[in-house]
Amino acid sequence: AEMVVGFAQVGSESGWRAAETKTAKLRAHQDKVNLRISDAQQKQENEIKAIRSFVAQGVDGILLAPVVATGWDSVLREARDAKVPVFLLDRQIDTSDPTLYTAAVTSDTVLEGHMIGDHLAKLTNNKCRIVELQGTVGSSPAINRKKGFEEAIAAHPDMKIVRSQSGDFTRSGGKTVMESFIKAEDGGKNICAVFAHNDDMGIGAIQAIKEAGLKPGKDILVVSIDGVPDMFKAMANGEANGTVELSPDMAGPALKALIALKSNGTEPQKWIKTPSTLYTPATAAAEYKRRAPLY
Amino acid sequence: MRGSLVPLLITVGVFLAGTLACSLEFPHFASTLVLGDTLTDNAFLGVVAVGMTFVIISGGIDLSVGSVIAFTCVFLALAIQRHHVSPWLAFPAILAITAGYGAGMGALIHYFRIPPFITTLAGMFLARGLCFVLTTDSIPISHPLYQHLYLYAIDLPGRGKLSVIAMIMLAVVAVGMVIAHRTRFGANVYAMGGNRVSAEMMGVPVARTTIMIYMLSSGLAGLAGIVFSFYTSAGSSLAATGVELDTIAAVVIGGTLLSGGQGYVIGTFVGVLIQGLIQTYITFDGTLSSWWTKIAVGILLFGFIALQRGLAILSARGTRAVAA
Amino acid sequence: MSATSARLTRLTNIPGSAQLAALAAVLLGNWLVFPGFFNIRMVDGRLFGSVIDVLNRGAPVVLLSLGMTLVIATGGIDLSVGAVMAISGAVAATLINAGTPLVLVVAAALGAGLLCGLWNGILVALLRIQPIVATLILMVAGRGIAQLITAGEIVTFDDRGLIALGTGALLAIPVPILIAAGTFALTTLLVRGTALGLFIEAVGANERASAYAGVSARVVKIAAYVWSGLCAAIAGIIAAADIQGADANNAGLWLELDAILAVVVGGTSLLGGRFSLPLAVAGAIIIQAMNTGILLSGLKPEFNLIVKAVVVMAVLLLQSVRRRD
Amino acid sequence: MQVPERKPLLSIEGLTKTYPGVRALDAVDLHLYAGEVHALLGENGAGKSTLIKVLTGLTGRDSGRFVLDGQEISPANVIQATALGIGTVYQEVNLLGNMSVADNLFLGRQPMRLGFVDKRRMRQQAAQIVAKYGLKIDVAAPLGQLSVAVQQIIAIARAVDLSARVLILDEPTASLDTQEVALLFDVMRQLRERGMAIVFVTHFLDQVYAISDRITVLRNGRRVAERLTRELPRIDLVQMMLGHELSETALHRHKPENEAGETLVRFEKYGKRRYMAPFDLSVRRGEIVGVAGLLGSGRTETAKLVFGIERAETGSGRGLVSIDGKPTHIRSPREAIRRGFGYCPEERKTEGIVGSLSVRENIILALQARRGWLRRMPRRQTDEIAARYIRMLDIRTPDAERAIQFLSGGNQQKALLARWLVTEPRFLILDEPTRGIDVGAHAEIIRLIERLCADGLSLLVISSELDEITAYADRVVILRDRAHVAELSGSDVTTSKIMTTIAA
Ligand SMILES: Nc1ncnc2c1ncn2[C@@H]1O[C@H](COP(=O)(O)OP(=O)(O)OP(=O)(O)O)[C@@H](O)[C@H]1O
Ligand SMILES: Nc1ncnc2c1ncn2[C@@H]1O[C@H](COP(=O)(O)OP(=O)(O)OP(=O)(O)O)[C@@H](O)[C@H]1O
Ligand SMILES: [Mg+2]
Ligand SMILES: [Mg+2]
Repeated sequence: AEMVVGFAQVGSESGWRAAETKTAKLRAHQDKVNLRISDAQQKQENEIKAIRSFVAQGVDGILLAPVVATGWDSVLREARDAKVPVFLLDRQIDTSDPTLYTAAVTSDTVLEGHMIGDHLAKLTNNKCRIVELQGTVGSSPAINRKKGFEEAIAAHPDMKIVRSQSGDFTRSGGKTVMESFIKAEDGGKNICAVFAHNDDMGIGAIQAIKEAGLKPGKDILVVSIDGVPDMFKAMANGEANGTVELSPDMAGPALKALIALKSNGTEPQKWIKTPSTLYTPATAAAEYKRRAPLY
Repeated sequence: MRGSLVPLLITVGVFLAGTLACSLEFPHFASTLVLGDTLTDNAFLGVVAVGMTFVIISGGIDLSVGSVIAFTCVFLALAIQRHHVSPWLAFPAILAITAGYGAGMGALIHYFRIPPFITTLAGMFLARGLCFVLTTDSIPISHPLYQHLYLYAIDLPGRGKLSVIAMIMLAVVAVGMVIAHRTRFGANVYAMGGNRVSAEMMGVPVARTTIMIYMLSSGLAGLAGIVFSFYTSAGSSLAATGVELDTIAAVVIGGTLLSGGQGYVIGTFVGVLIQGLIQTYITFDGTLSSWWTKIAVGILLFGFIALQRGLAILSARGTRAVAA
Repeated sequence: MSATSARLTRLTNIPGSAQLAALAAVLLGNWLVFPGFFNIRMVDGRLFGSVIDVLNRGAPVVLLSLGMTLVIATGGIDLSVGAVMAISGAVAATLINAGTPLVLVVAAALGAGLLCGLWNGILVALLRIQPIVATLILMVAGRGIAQLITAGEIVTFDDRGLIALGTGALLAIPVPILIAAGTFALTTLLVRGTALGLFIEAVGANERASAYAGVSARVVKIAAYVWSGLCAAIAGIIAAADIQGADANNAGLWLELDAILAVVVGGTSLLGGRFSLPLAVAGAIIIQAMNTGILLSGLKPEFNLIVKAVVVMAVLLLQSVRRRD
Repeated sequence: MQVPERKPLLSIEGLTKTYPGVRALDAVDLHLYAGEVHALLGENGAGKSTLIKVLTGLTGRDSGRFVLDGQEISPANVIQATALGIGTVYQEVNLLGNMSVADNLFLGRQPMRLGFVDKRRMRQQAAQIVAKYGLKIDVAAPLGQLSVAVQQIIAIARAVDLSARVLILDEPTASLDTQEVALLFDVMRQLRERGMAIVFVTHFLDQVYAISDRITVLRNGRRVAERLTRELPRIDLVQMMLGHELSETALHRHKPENEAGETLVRFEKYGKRRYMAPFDLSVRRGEIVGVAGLLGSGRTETAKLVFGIERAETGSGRGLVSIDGKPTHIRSPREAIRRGFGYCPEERKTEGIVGSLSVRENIILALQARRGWLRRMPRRQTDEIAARYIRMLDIRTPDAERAIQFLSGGNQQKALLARWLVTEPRFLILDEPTRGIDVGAHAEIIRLIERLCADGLSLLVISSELDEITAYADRVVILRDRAHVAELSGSDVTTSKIMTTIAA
């Protein structure tokens, strides 16, 4: 019979998230898996409910994109008791008992921050006054990307984050905050670069820079993380200077591993790491064409 | 029959109809497992909704509950996990803190005549802000109490289990019913919702009652926070966002009037179950995209409310018409 | 009472003095945290400065609060405005990308807002569903509808005309400010130039008595929700034009709370009755000035909400103390 | 009755209270004696209700003191006043419509068992109290479903039950009819025997002389006099209240033999199931039709049906209306107003005034509503209209822009009347129009009604004052148990005839 897999997805709060859902469906179709997606609307309660109901329905496996890192122990225990393998997508969880889940397919969000930090250091000869557009306060990508970035620039005494505010991972948030940063830093003259925790905020920042009569990518450098198509477009136009791609294909490897586990009992690797790749304006135009259909 | 009991019966009827419809559609639906899960999953909502019922019956509203739940979780995680405080000390402490927080809001509402909507909105901002200030990390709680709580669940016939937090919720509902209908405080709450000025003229201690109402609501939000922390064994500053609206919806679906003066705690309980039913339906369906999920929640919400209104109008035709 | 304090009392009895005092205080606070706050210069033929930002960024909330004032004055509330913004933005973005002329695009987006308002009005006025829940339905579902229109993506566009509605300038003044001001004038004309304002206040203060005096509460309420939907649609177009894309998930997110806050800070009671549009606008600007001030202050984002809570409470306490004197 | 000069139980000295623009009370003294009914009298807006509100801690005062039993007291709220043994019925019925009769009677002092409210006992005791006042109602039913009059009685019952030493009744009889008034007076007499001091506010001079022992008259916030009732002739009393004489003829008019015009409106088989039995009713031009009946007999229901607030059932010769002989329909107040109807409701606070709007706006509301929202009346015009009617009806208000909720009850009533007069109606329905209106204004309003009828206005007047009805009605419809049972006209329109028909 066809394999039934439940996917507890966070929501569709960003373009990247939508792409992740889209690829998951694609991969499920390719692998002939009946994928049931439950959209939690950004609420952990709803994800927990979804997992419970997947267990109640007796699915063959569960994919979980955890909205936060903590708080999964008891529901995962129920899944384990019911012998349903659980794969974590795009985020590790914080638990004392790693046997609660079968495997995790994630990128390394701290590493992403680190990579883009290194990239910026290279672009600016280790000397830069940076403004930072944070993601939603308290969300783990925001925490980890900030951490990685700060690690990277810590090595360079002349690189400093001079202002940091939350743009809530949204375009308008990024634009509004950037607008104020420009005013606060002498019309933008004192800003060397902006680091946005995701591409959407980065794109908002680009608009704010333009409206202030400055050139994004030149007067103020723009770097961010995610690798959504619009950012490649901006890079192709010379308005941004780099992004680290977070692969939206998390479900693919997870489904492969699940099928292997079910068909011949192959224990999967505990951490299936997806690659984090830095992209620069040099390849942007080609990359844009390549991934536009995915989004 | 007393006119005001009708909405309650209608709510129950609507819930039963919804459950029946789901059971016919999904084979696994009608089981004690789903029942137990629904009670467990909505335990925190049930607890906080009981408090909200009192607030709304009194003619007020409390938007701060979601943030208070988050604050409670973060506080507990920090205290128990990072500072190794015994839960048995941390629980009363946080209940006292949240109750005090509610008392403060109640005092502002009463003494400065700032509308509850706004006072508690500021309360919502403040409590969430305090979470961030305490910590932006999400912290797992690995205290043995949290680890072993699931062992104390009561087995239901079939595969279902009645978890500790579900029992807490049922107890809160029961106590809430007693408070609402069998105490002077309860009567005073209804009186204030009926007409604050009249209530004052009739000797209701309005100041004390207002403060106690918001104390109760925040205190129960604190208890809901404890329940939530059991539910997730963690504290995260982003927890329970938007819960205030879910709670208000549950209370109103349960037949309580936002204009105050009318409502039943047990109705709220049914309202919570209806909210749970909507969510369960959506997860059982499993084919909805993110946007269809939202639209479906809206449609189901509308369906329940419209059904309720329709039945209410029908039953009003049956009894003596009360002038519009 | 001394002569000066008597004069002071008379001064503070003027309606709106509390709001203006609060606005002055917030602006002063902004100036203290950021001395360049009042600097204005020209960039690309457009006024540029923090004060302009306050007005420009405040335009959506101002727009929302205009409609919200009328709804609240009827004794209702409209939680759906944020979602309506998302819908109208989504409609505008998808249509413009389909090559529709700008005028039709704007008309369609406004039409979407009007329909949303009509839906709310029907639920509240005809089906007599309580306003909070009635509009909660559209608040939840509306964002879904917007995403349905955009297929869950941020639909970007590069039509110069549409973009100009969010980022253009006329006579050096940013277009959103002009649109907000124009809508304010239009709303004022609508309610004060006709008897609608009186009817709204009457229905909000005592629906039954107004009905017995021949005022049709249904029409009045539906009109208020429709206007609120329209204002939200305008705000939605501006928001989309501003970021050159329709972000169905985040456009106007939680903005309904800011709008309600603005109306209440503007002195309109949530119980309905008397309302003031100019003071609601003042309320919206106070809130935006506060938000901008937080961004300029360089404070850590963890403190944003705390500052907001404290400032809001301070403003309302000030008003409350005034009232009781 | 022996009333030697003795120490007052409660004395109020030099009480002053100002509202913005109004000095509601100006150094007022009042002395209440145990075992006495003390009538507090004065025109609308004289300050009677204000005095009561200040005394019971509902609002603050500028200066003055209260001495109860030799002790200075200063109740800060109603709870404290009650604790001191002062029970009050305020002018507007201030009970809770959402709660049951029993809850209303026992709020704050419910019988308890094991720390919880003993609902059974509470209902039993409530039923006993209610029975004492001759009401046959379910004490578990929500109070809001009962008529104003019943609510008024419940309010009195509650206050009587609460008060230990002083009972204050602010216009308790305004919506009661003769039987209930008699019942209330019995209760008051019993309480007086028990040594209680009772303050009684009313505009019915007959009642003053029937029950009170002592009178204090207020005028414009000042105390004019305090007298023993038996030493104060009616004429002098009226003069004290008004500050001028009022001709006896103003109080008792001679009904001119009205030339009955043509039929203006006719209702046929008009009724609604479970609400009002179908009735026929026709009113001619310039005619005044009175409606009489006991509490709950369906007087207000008749008015609401006629005005379209409740929709009559139609079909097969039922529910027909014709105006000037032409068939039409009235399905809402708006339609009624468009056909030239007007309705002054009985429940002033909930159905009449729009509290937070100004006096001016309240006066022009119905006219503006009829013109529609697009044709706004210019401000100058509304100012003029308001000023004219404020003068004509002598509405006591500092200015036309004052929110109407701050006016005294009687003045609110006058403003409501003005609201309808400005629409120049053809057919006006008045439900208890003189409720709470002082003698002077009472006479004014009756004169006004007559003048309007002479000009061709038709009236349907509901009143519990049989004297009032007989004074001007050409015809009287008698109601019983939600049905029209009889009609009296011509020389049959007398108090005694109405009484016997009602009782029959
Ligand atoms: N809350 C208030 N604010 C402002 N003015 C008020 C307020 N309450 C009463 N007044 C004014 O005080 C005066 C006295 O009013 P009060 O209600 O005491 O009159 P009253 O003697 O009871 O009249 P009535 O016989 O009509 O009931 C009136 O002029 C009234 O307008
Ligand atoms: N004496 C009574 N005992 C029980 N119920 C009563 C009594 N009087 C009135 N009611 C109830 O009050 C409700 C409303 O009465 P309603 O106001 O229609 O009467 P009405 O004839 O207009 O008298 P009123 O003079 O009080 O206006 C009815 O439901 C009736 O059952
Ligand atoms: Mg009075
Ligand atoms: Mg009546």
